[in-house]
Amino acid sequence: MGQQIQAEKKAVVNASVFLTAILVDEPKEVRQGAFQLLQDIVAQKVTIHIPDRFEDEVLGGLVEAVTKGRPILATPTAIFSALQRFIRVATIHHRSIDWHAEEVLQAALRWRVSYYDALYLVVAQKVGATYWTADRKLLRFLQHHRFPDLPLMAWIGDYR
Amino acid sequence: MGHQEVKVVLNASVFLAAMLLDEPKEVSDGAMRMLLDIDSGKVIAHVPDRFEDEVLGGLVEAISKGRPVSAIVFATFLHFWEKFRVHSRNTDWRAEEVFQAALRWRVSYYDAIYLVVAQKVGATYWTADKKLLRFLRQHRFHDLPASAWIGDYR
Amino acid sequence: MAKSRGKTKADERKLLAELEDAKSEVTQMFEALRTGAISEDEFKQWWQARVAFKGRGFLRSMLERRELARGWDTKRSKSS
Amino acid sequence: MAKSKGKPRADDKALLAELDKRLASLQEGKGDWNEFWLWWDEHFAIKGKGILDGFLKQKELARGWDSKSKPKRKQS
Repeated sequence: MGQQIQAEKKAVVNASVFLTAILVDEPKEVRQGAFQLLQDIVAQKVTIHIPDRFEDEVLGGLVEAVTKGRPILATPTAIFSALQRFIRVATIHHRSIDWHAEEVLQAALRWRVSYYDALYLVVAQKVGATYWTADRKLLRFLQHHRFPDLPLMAWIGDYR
Repeated sequence: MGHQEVKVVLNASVFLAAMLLDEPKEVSDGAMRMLLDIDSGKVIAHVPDRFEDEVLGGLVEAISKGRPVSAIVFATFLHFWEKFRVHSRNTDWRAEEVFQAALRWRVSYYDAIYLVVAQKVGATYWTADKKLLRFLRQHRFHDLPASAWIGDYR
Repeated sequence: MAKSRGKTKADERKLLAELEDAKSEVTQMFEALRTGAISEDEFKQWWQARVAFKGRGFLRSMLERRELARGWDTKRSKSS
Repeated sequence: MAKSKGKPRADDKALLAELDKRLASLQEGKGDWNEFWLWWDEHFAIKGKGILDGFLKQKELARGWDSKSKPKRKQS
């Protein structure tokens, strides 16, 4: 199983994965997976695909994180610039060009997930990528229901 | 039929409030009045492109909770979507400026998208969120656009 | 329609077909109101019967989620 | 409450330049990733418990089902 995951060259990630990399108090296993993924992005071992909304999600999470927590040294703007180093090489999937609101809506109803979840899953399905997330509840739900047309999915803590 | 253009920015919760049967009457009435004014062209509604995601996301949520959402609801959304001036990411608003605005005004990134659009076009931001309005009024950030509670829409 | 958990492809196609009819109904009603063919009361009756749906607490939960994203808790008013 | 806000500080520039230098050498296969992440945490990380959980919780609420209990079988 782990090997299959390793062989996958395309990955779709959601904002939680990137946020994990800057949240020092999150569990080590989750961060380790996120770090490894970011390393592989730099080393070009993996190509990441993200919807255009990804950046908004990361920024939204960052605003939340600096309000609730405390940045150790860099300003929020610098933290985002640092994260952008890893986003820069991603393939961005644009609304109305690469994905359409209606198909995301249909997918969300079919898979019984939120519109937001469906957006990432639709992108992963389109490009044949594995969807990596820190959200174990979502994975548990989808693994339980086994909808036939879902893309591969995995928990970021399992990324090697 | 005034010739002066009245501009509003509304978020998904305002739009959905017009359709919800169990919400306080003043909220759904205000939202309804606004939709009718948008339809008749009395006011021009400006929304960020993300508005579509928010409304559809809200409808998915309603459906998954077992609410009776019919095709008419989607059709109503499409009817208005054509009337809105949609502000697109990277063209009309930028992630970076929304991020800075959110930090400056101490609101969420989501709130900031709508507030930034309102600021850019010189519109009033109408929301159902009293807590947000209270917070903004208390802090009086100097560069905020005008904002108001949808129940007060006349 | 309401019970759309685990929709099938056939359900989706049905929804899309319904959507076309629904679109013309909506256009017609707004048009009728604008031209004065129906009164605002009649329009509102149609809206209540056809468009509006039950969703107790729906707006509140939407707003609460937005509040969570702000990071400040208005109840405890953490103003620094 | 974070007071630093958005304005970039003068040392942010130097910090980002240092980041680029480190990433470039890692890309060339020089340097050690473990050391990099230690440095990363000292400079770009945010302290605070439960932030990720809060973020995921909002996403969960948008799903309409409660993953702790079984999805409600509601008759409409």
